[in-house]
Amino acid sequence: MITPSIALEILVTVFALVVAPLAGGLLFGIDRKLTARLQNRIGPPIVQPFYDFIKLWNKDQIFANRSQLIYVYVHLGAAMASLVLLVWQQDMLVILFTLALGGISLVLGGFSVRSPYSQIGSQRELLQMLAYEPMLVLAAVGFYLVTGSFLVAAVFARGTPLLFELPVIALSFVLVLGIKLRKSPFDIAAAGHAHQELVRGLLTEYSGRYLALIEMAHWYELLLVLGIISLFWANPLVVGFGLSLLLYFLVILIDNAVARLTWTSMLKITWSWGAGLSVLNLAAIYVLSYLGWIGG
Amino acid sequence: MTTGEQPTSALRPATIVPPAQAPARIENLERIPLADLLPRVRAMAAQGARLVTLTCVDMGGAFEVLYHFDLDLQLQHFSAQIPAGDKLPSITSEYLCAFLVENEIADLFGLQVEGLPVDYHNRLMLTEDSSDRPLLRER
Amino acid sequence: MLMVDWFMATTILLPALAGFVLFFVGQPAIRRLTVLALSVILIIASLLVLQNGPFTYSPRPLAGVAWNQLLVAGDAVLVALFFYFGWRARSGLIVGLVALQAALVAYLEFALAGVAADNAPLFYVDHLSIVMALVIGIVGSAIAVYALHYMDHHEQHLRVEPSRQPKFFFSVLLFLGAMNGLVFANSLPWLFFFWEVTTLCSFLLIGHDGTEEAQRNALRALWMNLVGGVAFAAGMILLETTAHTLAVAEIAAERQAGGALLGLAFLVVAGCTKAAQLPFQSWLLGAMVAPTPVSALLHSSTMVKAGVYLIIRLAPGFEGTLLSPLVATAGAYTFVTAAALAVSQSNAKRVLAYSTISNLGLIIACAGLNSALAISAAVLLIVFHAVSKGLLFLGVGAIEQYIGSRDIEAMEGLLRRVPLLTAVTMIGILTMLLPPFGVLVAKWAALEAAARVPLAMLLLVAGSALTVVFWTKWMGRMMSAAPSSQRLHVESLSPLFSIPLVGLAALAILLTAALGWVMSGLIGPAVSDWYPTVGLASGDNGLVSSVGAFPVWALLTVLAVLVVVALVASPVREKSVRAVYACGENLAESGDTDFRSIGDGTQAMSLGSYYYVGVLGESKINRWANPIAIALLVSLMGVAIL
Amino acid sequence: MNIITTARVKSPWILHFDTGSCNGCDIEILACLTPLYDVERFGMINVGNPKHADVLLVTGPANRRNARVLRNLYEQMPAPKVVIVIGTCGCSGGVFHNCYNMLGGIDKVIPVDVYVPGCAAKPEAIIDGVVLALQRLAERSESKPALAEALA
Amino acid sequence: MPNMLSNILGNIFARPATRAYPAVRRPPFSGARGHIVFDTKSCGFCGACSRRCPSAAIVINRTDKTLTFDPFRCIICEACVEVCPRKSIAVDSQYRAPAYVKTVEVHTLPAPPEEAPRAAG
Amino acid sequence: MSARTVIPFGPQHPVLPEPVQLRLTLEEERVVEAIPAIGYVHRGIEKAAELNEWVQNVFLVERICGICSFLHALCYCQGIETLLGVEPPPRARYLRVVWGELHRLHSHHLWLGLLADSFGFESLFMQFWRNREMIMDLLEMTAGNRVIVSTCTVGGTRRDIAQEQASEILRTLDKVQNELDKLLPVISNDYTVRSRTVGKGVLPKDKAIRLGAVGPVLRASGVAQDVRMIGYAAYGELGFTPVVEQAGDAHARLLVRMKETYQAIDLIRQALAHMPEGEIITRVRGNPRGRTISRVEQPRGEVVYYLAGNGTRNLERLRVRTPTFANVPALVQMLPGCELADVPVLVLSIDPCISCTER
Ligand code: NFV
Ligand code: SF4
Ligand code: SF4
Ligand code: SF4
Repeated sequence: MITPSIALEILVTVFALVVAPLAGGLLFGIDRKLTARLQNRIGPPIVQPFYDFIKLWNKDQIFANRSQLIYVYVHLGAAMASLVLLVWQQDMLVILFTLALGGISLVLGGFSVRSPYSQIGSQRELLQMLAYEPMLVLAAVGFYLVTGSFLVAAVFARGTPLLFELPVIALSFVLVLGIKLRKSPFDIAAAGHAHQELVRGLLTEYSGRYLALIEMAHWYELLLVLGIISLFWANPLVVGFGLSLLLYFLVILIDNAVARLTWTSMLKITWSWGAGLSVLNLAAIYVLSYLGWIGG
Repeated sequence: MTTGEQPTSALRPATIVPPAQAPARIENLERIPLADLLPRVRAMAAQGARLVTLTCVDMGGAFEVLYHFDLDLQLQHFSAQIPAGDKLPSITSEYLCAFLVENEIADLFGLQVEGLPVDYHNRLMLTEDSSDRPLLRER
Repeated sequence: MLMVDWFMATTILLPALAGFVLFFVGQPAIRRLTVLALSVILIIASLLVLQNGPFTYSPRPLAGVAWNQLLVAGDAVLVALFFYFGWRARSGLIVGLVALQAALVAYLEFALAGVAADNAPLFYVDHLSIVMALVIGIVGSAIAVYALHYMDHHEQHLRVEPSRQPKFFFSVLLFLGAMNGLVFANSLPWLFFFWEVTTLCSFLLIGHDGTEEAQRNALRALWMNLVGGVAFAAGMILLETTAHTLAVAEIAAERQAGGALLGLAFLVVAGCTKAAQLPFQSWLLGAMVAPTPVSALLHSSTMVKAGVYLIIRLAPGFEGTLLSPLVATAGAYTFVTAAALAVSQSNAKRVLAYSTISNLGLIIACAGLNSALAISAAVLLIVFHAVSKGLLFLGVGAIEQYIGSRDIEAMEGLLRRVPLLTAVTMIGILTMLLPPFGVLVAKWAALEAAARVPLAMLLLVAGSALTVVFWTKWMGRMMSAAPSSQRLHVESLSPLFSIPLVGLAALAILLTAALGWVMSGLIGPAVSDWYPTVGLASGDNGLVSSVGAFPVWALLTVLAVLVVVALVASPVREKSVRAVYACGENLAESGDTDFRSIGDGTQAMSLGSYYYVGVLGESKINRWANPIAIALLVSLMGVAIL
Repeated sequence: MNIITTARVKSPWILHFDTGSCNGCDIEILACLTPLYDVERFGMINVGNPKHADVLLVTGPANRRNARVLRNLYEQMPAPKVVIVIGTCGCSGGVFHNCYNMLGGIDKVIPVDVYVPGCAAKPEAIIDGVVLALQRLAERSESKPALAEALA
Repeated sequence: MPNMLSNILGNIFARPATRAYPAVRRPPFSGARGHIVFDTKSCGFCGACSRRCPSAAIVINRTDKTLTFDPFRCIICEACVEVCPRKSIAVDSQYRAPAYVKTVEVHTLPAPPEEAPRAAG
Repeated sequence: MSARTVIPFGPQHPVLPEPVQLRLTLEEERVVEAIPAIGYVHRGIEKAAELNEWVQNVFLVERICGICSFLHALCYCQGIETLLGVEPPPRARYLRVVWGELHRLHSHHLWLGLLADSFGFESLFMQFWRNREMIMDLLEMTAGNRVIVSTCTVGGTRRDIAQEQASEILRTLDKVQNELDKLLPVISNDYTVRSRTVGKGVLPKDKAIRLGAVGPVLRASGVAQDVRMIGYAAYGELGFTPVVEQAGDAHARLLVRMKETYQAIDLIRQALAHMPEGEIITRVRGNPRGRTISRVEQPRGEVVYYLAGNGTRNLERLRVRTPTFANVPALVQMLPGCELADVPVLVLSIDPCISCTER
């Protein structure tokens, strides 16, 4: 039986699945334009990512072996699924797990070809996951501490924005976003620009259609992370969107103002400044709610 | 298509200089027997000289190998002669950096070098279908 | 209706008896038949008890001799054996520990008359016991069957003459019986007896190959487990003197305090030794010298679970005390540290060992978190970990017999060489690693349960991240393959290998698909026996907790669809396959990864995996990890006294 | 132009390879990527990986050892692809016509679509060359048989 | 980071440095070495240019009075310009346009130059 | 311990502007051995120089490298001038300094950008290359070509710099210096730049000399050696002190080149200020005889030409030892022990020019 509420749910889901890549692609287009302007040049048109996508989709399909390709689909599928879960206001941890599923899948894809650059890229991608996963889970715990539930729905049910209680955790998303978007200083596994020791890291052995699919997964992931950031100001959600865009532009700015660091620095910085400060934020909430100053 | 003006260069020189009478020569060049090579090189190393490079010249039937050193921008050269077919002793024990130029000499002149730490087996610069020993004079 | 007498006899005595028979009858055919038959019987029995549900049981005296007197005799035999082993090895430590343990037990049995005084049933089979019985029956049987083929090959390879398999299967079957006894026992002294029998079996099996290293490691396992035995005995004395009962069900039924709480702390420490928690991890790593079925059966899926089983059993007894968060922290600590240590290992069995220790830590952490949700997570983990880890050990053992190495580095590109074995091993890893498989569901529940215990939660977060690293890079290693459009050539396996392997692999996936039933039929009742709620219930799309929801089926469906789409959408054409990028210096058009290098020579590309030994190596971590672990255990005791 | 052709023309990802040039043309290619010429305006980026590239920019007069590398890279590029030779020496050997280790022009090694003469070729000339190559790409893309051939 | 930030933020508000080529074309510098042009009317086919040319881009046939010039070999070094006794060679500041095929210029007396396709290679 | 990784780094690799291979042996990400395989750009110019007439060779040696081409021509011409016994007119010597330093300026800009790119600092790369275009315009304005200016010839220069051109140069240099001032703090102080370069690829002074390092690599290790000190062209009259740094690491090499851009600007200003009026070329007759060594300080260090003539139109032997050829051994010694991520930084830190190296 399709009840109106299920119909609405389906509608929203389809909408999200269609709009997210469009918005994600556009945001990447804006990123490229903005980056160009920061570098004192004109840059590509904002719709450039879509040209790239269509072109890649229509290239001759070449690959090294078949298992390599399965992981691309799982990567994309997981990114889409996690976004759907977010739209359905599901469990934060499950959303992150699903995102991790996609991440692991991409890593496995890199490993599945006996190619130095893709394998080293995969090893480094694992380190990147090691760097950002804890911050994400801590954010989920933060949501829980404030709302009493891991469900995203609980965030919306709450009147006051989470940002007030979780300012540091919100800020830690600059690091998460930077790593996820493969931006300097942490673009160590597969730099957005090819001039890296790893060529394109774990993407080296992918081409054409598969590269396009990975790119699309990237768009979904961008939207997902921006969506999570928006939760810090869920009512009204537009403010949250604004917040997420703010962080997005901050990440682009940082990308252009720093060199790439190495994986050791990345782990040091993310675990100390990212996870460490997030923990302090959580600790503050413990104390405050213990003192009865905030409800939790 | 726009047609540019004539270049602004001054192509017509004013003074004409006659060619020099005596052939130019290299200063501080010392001919040494091959047996003295390593001791002399060692002595240069002990003085803290920098090895500039080696130059090999095909003299027809024999090679002249020049060793160029630099000490505070002063050049010092040794010249050793080696009959074709003989092996040139490597100086990499004193100057590791010579491995590159020694391999190159082996490659381009076919002069075998003895004691190379990394031997490219005549494939430093050249490859299968390159011409063989290209820097030999045509006789 | 279950015939309880027969049931107990088949599950506890029959395996032991069969073991004795095999000890004396050397014919391989009889061995095979016995083991196969016993496996079927054990599986059926465990399914029957599942259908039957909980019961209590106290056996009638055997030919006029009270069972309690038999117990004393049994304990005496064990002490004698341990003493003999210690004396033979000239190990003062072992002799001393045996003496201490004997004294404690004697004090308990004779001075306190702790055994006789109890009128509580000897056996108390509740839902948790049933879960354990299923694990022992199904996973244990699969491993025993696998061992039949494995040991033949093993002895051929080592040129063992005459066969020592009678001894081997004696220990294995004896162990299965003891394990069942252990999970059914209500009386702590009885539980202790079975506990010590498993120690004995473990000792015998670790030393089975008779090499010097095997002997040494067996002795290490023995003394460490004896430390646990001493703690166990001391705990019993404390409980007897303060709580005046040694019946598990009674101890767990109310919150303990004072000396009884200290007694529980001692039992928790005993559990930690059996579960090889830090700082006792070294015996389990040493145990990896044993033939792989031993590692699978004793040292990952069942025996070490006895330790966590005991703690979960007793957890309601210390719910709400300070002991709870400390146990949680200690468990979480082992979880993260062992995961970190696993990253630096290239020996596959050691990775599995550390991962086992790590997961046991997680289970103990859950027991410490001590809420319905946490206990659900713990029991879920027991089940799923047993299946996946058993599978992994069997896979690695079989791989080792194929390629002659258990080094992960040597497993590069294994998927092409032995696809079936690699595939089942990869299923083992995937079910340990990826959502929405059971292990991950349990982790999710554990994290949600831990969110209120700050330190434990932090450790769990870090540990989960590290876990991803070592599994993924191992799996990557096995898949890493040079370009090729050739179809995989599946190797042929003995059915004694393929049935347990494929069976467990299927089970690992099916159990996740059937998670709703697993939760409501198995785990829920085991939790609600002791806690007011279940913690986790099955909802529309998956499992629902009080603070979250995990849409298991939705995700499982998505995953299945994706794999199918990928397979359908990517046809491999010969000409689509290209060599890997080698900076333009590929030698072959495809097929291998050699490249041209120095002097136009051919250079084989070689790719090593990462182990971060400089940061995460054993020598680096143990230096600080063991002292911290000891401090944690000491504080466990301390807080119980407070 | 249909949408696929448009996308192809608007997203030429380049691979630059030097088979023995003097660097002169290479730095001019690099200059094209930098703010003053900024070919990213046309969607061009330097991907540095043959598997991702659509346009191969070659400089230099085909060194003997490097010829095999060039061939390998060309093969690793998925169709449709175009090859542009930048600089006189890549067109014909140029000033290196009598060097023993040179094959002459790039067209002795792989098929070439566009020749950009100049020593060094100016950035503007390089852009012109790319435009020319993209025209050819568009023609091929629009005509099905030609594309099928290119893809085969 | 702060040091670079001031640079890039400055750029955001500045006009891009990009020259909008090909929409806007800068006139070549005077004296730019674009390409070589021949004035065959004055040429004496003496061959001086051909002998001096470092890349052998000019071939003179004194008997049929042809000058064959290969623009895809010429490195625009101006050596021929300097050496020509009759000033028959000049440099144009516009660079030579790219092409799909390589052609050579054949100059004869008195016919105007024609472009002929080259044999491959 | 894990298995070692042996991989090709090059010949084609996005961080390598030119084809060259390093066969890297890694333990995880640590480099344990790096052996170069070259010969991807070897053309055979030394032989071609024997086949060509010596007058034509100016155009050939210029194309040993498009980045440092003027200075190759200069070194060649100075050598031939010695063989012929010719002195170029004073103005030509000053003009040579101007073009030479313009080359150093654009070459260093180019390199500073590439180094920034090697550690993933894209926007810094873009800024240096944007600024470099001002210098390229100066070259095109004065010489008629952006790359390969072809202004040096035996006996003098082929073009002059007119007064208005000179003032345009000065105006542009002010702008260039202004832009450099903005980027200097990034180079010397930025946390990320420092963390990628400080302490990386340390080359102690004695090792630098023993390995035959030259140019900025040598000077960054504390050796005050610069061929310009011997005073060829007009350097003797301009007064010259080399830029030296002590640390010997990648950052020191970065600083040396950064400071040399300022030095180059200063030298051009001086040369334009003191340039005498007069002829720019001395006509020469006859053919070179005998042999000589000619040295010039290239952007990357000392280039050495050995020239031998026998009185005919063809040289007997021309040997070119370029600075990168001399710096490669130092690089090979620097790499072991570094991280894979440092490989591009260290490789670029010697400012490798393969086309020079292989000729
Ligand atoms: N000679 C010369 Fe060089 C070199 N190496 C100079 O700076 O660049 Ni192409
Ligand atoms: S065409 Fe000229 S500038 Fe370009 S690479 Fe060849 S020689 Fe160098
Ligand atoms: S040098 Fe001048 S006159 Fe002589 S052939 Fe050449 S163009 Fe004609
Ligand atoms: S400009 Fe130079 S290359 Fe061109 S034809 Fe004249 S001499 Fe030859």
